[in-house]
Amino acid sequence: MTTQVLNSRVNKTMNKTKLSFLILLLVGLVAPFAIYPVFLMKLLCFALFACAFNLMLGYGGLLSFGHAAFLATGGYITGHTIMQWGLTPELGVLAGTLCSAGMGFIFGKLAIRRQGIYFAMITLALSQLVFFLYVQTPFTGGENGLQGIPRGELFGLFSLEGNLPMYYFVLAVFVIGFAVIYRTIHSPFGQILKAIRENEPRAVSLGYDVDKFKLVAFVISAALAGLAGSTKSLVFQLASLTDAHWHMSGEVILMTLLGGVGTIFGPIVGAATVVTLQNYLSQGPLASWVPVILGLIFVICVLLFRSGIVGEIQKFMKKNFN
Amino acid sequence: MSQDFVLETQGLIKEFKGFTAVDDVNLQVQRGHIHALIGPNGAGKTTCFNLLTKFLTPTHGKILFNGTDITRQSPTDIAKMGMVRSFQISAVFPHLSVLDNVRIALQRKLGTSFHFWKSERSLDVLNDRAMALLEEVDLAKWADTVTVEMPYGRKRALELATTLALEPELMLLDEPTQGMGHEDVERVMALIKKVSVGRTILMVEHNLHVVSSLSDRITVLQRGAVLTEGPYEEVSRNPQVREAYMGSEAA
Amino acid sequence: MAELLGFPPQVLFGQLLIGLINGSFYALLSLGLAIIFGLLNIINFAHGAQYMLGAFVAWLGLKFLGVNYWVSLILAPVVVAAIGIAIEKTMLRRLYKEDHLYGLLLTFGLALIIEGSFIHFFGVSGQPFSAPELLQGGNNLGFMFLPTYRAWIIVASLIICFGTWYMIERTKLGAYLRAGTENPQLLQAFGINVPLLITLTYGYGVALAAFAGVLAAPIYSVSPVMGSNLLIVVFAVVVIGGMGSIFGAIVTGLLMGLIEGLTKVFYPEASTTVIFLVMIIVLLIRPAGLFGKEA
Amino acid sequence: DISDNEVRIGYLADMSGTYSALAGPGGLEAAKMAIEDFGGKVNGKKITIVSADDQNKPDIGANKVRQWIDVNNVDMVAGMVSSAVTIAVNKVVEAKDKVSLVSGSASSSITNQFCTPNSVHYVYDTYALAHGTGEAVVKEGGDSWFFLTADYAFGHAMEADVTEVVKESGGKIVGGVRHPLATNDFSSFILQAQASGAKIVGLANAGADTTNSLKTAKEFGVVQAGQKIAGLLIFLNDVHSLGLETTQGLQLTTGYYWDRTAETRAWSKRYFDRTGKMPTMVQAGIYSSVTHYLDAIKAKNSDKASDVMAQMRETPINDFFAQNGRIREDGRMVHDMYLAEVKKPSESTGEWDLYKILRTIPADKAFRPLSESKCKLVAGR
Amino acid sequence: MSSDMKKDIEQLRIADLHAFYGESHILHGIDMKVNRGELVTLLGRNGSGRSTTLKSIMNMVGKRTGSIMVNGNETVGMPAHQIPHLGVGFCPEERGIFASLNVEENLMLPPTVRSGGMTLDEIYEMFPNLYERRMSPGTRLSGGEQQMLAMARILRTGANLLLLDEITEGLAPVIVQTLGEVLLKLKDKGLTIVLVEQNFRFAAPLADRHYLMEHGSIVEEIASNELEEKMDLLNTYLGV
Ligand SMILES: Nc1ncnc2c1ncn2[C@@H]1O[C@H](COP(=O)(O)OP(=O)(O)OP(=O)(O)O)[C@@H](O)[C@H]1O
Ligand SMILES: Nc1ncnc2c1ncn2[C@@H]1O[C@H](COP(=O)(O)OP(=O)(O)OP(=O)(O)O)[C@@H](O)[C@H]1O
Ligand SMILES: [Mg+2]
Ligand SMILES: [Mg+2]
Repeated sequence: MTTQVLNSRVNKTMNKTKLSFLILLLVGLVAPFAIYPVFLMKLLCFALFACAFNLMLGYGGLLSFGHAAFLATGGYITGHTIMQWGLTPELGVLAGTLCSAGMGFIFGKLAIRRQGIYFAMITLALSQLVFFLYVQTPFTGGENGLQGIPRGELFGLFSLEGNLPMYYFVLAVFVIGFAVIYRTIHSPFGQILKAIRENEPRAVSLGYDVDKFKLVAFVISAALAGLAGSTKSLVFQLASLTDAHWHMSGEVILMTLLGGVGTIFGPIVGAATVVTLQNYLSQGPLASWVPVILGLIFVICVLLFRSGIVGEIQKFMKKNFN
Repeated sequence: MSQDFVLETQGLIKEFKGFTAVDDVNLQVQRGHIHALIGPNGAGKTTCFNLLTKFLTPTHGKILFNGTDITRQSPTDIAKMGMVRSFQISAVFPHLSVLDNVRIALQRKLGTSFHFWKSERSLDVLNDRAMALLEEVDLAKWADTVTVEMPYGRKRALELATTLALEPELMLLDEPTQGMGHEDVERVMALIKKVSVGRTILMVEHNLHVVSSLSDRITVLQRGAVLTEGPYEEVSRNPQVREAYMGSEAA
Repeated sequence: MAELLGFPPQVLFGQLLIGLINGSFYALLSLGLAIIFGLLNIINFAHGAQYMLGAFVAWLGLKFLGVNYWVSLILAPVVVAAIGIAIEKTMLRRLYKEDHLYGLLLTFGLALIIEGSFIHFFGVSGQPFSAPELLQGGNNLGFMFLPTYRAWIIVASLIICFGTWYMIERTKLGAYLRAGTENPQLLQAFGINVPLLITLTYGYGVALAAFAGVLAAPIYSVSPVMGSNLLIVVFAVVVIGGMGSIFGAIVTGLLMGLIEGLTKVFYPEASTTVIFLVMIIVLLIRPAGLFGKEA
Repeated sequence: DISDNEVRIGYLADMSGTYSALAGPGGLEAAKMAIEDFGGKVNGKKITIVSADDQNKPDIGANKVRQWIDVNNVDMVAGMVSSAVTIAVNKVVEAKDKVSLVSGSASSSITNQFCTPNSVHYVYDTYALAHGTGEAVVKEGGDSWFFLTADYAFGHAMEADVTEVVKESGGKIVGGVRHPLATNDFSSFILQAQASGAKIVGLANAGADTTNSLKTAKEFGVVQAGQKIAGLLIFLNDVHSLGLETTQGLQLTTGYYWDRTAETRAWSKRYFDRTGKMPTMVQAGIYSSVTHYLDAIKAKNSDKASDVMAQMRETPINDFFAQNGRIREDGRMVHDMYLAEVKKPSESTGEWDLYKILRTIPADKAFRPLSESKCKLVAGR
Repeated sequence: MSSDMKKDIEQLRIADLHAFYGESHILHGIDMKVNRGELVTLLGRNGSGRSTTLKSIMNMVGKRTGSIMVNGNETVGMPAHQIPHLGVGFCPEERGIFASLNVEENLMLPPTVRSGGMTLDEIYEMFPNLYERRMSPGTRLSGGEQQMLAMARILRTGANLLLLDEITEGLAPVIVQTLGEVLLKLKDKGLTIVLVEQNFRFAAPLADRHYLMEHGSIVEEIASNELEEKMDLLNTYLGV
């Protein structure tokens, strides 16, 4: 895909990346004073989700159509452990993340040997099974979901009930997740991942156990998706089937593509765009047109700027500034 | 006695539904030799080759590498054991720099390939070795180019360099000079000669010029079975071989 | 009367028949998807919407122009195919060189647009559409009451499916299709008008969807969302059959209908999920699907 | 006094999904009517309304309401269809101490285990439907039932309620299937229903699932073959879109029917002129509930939740929608319900002439008695 | 029919041909002319643009400018699928055998563009391997067998201008010899052949003329009788 070229450039632009990330971070720190924190938190959660997904698609070259399962699992486990076992938020989130990682491992074990569309479909199928499981098992509260999950006290000390403290907690989580992804991409492991995507048979003949690498990447991606879900469930104090539905898997693809597959900031931008749109269109006259508008964005994005917002910007920069 | 045979096959058979592509082949590749596999089209060379490199699994028969049975092992495993294949179509990582290509190959021995928490700078220790390898195939000055941008012959050279990076005991080359202009053919021949020192090489090749000037020993396949075996002079004199494969060309 | 797994055999038999009927819808739809994927290398996410369009064109035709069912059965597919061709010529065309993820996303976008606008204008609640006189009523087969219309569905769809299959696997045109699937540029270099071939193929695939839509109109309510639920199931069918395998798509379609039918008896809760379970199992055993060729 | 000198109402409902016809845009229209009829002002303070589509997703609904309250200072939320959304929203509303008037949701758990002091369940619930329809049907000899149940909490609740009723009134359950939400083909289930030999096929599902069940039942000649269908959650719009041919003879329980009295006809006529459709019980209920809320504010000259809720509880509801309706401490608004039967095409005189009211189910019979309540607010619990 | 009578009929004329793959400009103004019944070769290093030249004639490149006359018809701006019907047969360097078609279907695929093509029997006679495996899927053939198939395929169509790219690639010497003989036969039948070859030893005796390519332009035209004195030139360009 067009992204390969971009990635090969990532190394050179590493410092640029660091800089822009610092800027983003500053924005993130002051944002809640200008914008409704809960909205920002939602945005951050989805941004993290999209980044996790992008690790798989953009850098692992594998399109997963089942990431919703991880998002939901994170949420349910966090909700359950906090409500039933009275865990503190950070532990609840940890639990959610670990479970998603575990599920990621199972998904990976089953799917990783398949390529392209088959990989996508197996992951989709598995996530459908998970969805079914969550509809059937009582602990998820069926279509009512887990209601009124307490945000609780961080480390049993600082209350997260207020929107501001909660926001900074979410921000911190996001930064950690993002850092993990960034490091993964720029690590010895990331190198091999790149090589595999470039030319898999060759990687094999060089003695690399390709499947293991993909699996690890998948588990990391799943874990981070779970992290996003766990955090989300704390923010909204609710874990519901919406997150497990395949539409969610579709949505994260949209976000990533819109922002720019295989670009480090793309998913964030994409998530921001989509979440904002949904939020502001869903009330007022255009409400019933939301799907149509999203559809239009899809079409335009695919036809006109295929490498996504960030991707196109990078291209533009490349053309005009070096 | 099978000591000085790096690679050995015993009664190797490969059948594709109702059709025997490789028929009871007993191949013995001597350590340090450049061993060529030739034969008419459809004789079963590539199939044979794919069996040896585990891209196909034999219907019957055994494959021994240094005396150990590797018939059931995975491509990854045998690569680790020091038996490395180089591809017919040039096998490089097109969008990585030439240096990175070699580094990927070297990286494995570092044992940090799964460390997703380490910085990739931790790989810079490999650069010297990588450059050395590039020197060996005189690609040093290309080190920073993105691989796609290199001409065909160079890519083959790079591929060889990456293969060497694994310090293979046995190299398997499938038509190494295929689709090359004469210049490149000469260069690659020189390369093969150079790297064959202290190594064993098994190659499939149609270019008689290459075969005659490189190989110590030749196995001729026909219809999946071994027709004859021996040094070039001997083989090329064999009337059957001429009739089935060389035609009047060899002389 | 001997019981089979706790069910009188005739009940099971009825269920299997019903399964077959639903299966023939899957077959029609997955056939269209498979053809489109084969030649255009595009995963047509708009397929569900186009199925819905078929039903709606028939419904609108009846409501406003008094076009009867039999005419719609031909007309609706043609109309929808025309729309499809327009889409292909204006949009899909630009994507063939790209990763097929993009085709998927474009068609997904189109599906959202089409369904969204229809919801806006017609709402989601189903529109009534009655079967033609000729096919109303039904007859009692002893083990079950079979509405004539359901019988007609099986007949119609099987004819279309196997007709299509024959066309592709056994005729010269089919050979062109298969060749074009692999290497359109070269086929072009042999003097075959590939762009036209592609356009028509997409049109045909879409027409199949629309045809299924018209068939469905009298038994499922005609509603803008009628396709979206069906879509991923049909995908699963195509994948189980083996991407691009025509025969696979048809047979698997019917097969999944049966399996789903049985599930509806023994574990109804799972009836919409079972297909995915099957898919996982199949892909683990046969990585390229039941009838797909290993890469 | 009235917070930031404005009464702000948020209308939350499924605006485009399966349930959009029973509340949706029509409900919003009804709410607006209520405000207009109130003169757009209460004690000189402007009344404004915002609306949103919850897509039947609890997280979207809850999040929207949270934002309404945090950012737009919304005082009251009306509408609300999907029970899941309602329960989630009520949690938020309670936490933020605002008011919610639930008109669209069915689940009786809203005023039972999930009850809150800040919400009113206004129009109907599963208990009422189950008892209304269930009892009537069994009385008329429909004593063996087979259920088509939507496989989620609402469906299960419905089935459970009806089962209880049927057993109490001496009937028995011979079987049932639990079908996934939004199943596209019901023929298999109908076949099982026929094979079961039950006299009554009870539909414990909603929206598209119900209409599809009915279509298929018609197609397979369920009724001709001598079985009867009991639609447990069927709204005027469903019957209207399915047509009498398919639905005739269906018995159902409703909280409102436009053609019942002069008042209902008068109001419904006005609604019809605005929307081109006759109101469902939910849409009528929305008008009634909003009006009742505004009256309470007017009386107390305050939009503080506790004041308003108290006032609303004290004053009985007497309008075109309900006679002597009253709001119990568990938030349940109890009023008369009606057992209706869908007319035969021959009996119908117009597009919207769909029901004949068989009898009235008095308020005290219609809803779950407090004695059985699990609600934390009910005295003695 | 004596071939010198047709010699001066112009089968192919290329003037100032530029070809592009997306951004990259590959051919820089090619001029060449082939008469009916002639066999000319394009020689050059890897990447010198020989295949691209053939592909441009078939309109298989990204973009092309200049003029390409086939049998007196301008083909620049002509859609790709019409060009073959002017009597052009193309055998691509990557063979392009169709996996989903069996050997025979592969053979029968290209529509006949003129009368007088070889019959199936004649082809099978020429390539017995193909007959043996005629029912097996095209790509199941060995490298060489596929090469034969690719060649045979266009002989059926009756095209009278053949563009052959590296047809001896991966063929056993014996087959190469037979192929040489085939080409001569075809030449005698009055077919025009443009041959891209690495294997100079193979091409030299067959060709009437050679075009020498370098970096996407023609640097030298050599008639077969001048080969001797231009040998050193070839050496510098090809290292023969
Ligand atoms: N997957 C397969 N299925 C069926 N037959 C096959 C398959 N692969 C190869 N064959 C047949 O086996 C025979 C040997 O094939 P192979 O590719 O090994 O020949 P080869 O010696 O490499 O010939 P060449 O020099 O032309 O490449 C051929 O006749 C070919 O048709
Ligand atoms: N599809 C393509 N996209 C971009 N560049 C291409 C493409 N195909 C070929 N090229 C470039 O065009 C140039 C000429 O390629 P061409 O295949 O014509 O060379 P050639 O003379 O046929 O050599 P050989 O076929 O022996 O490799 C090369 O530099 C090659 O990299
Ligand atoms: Mg071979
Ligand atoms: Mg070439």
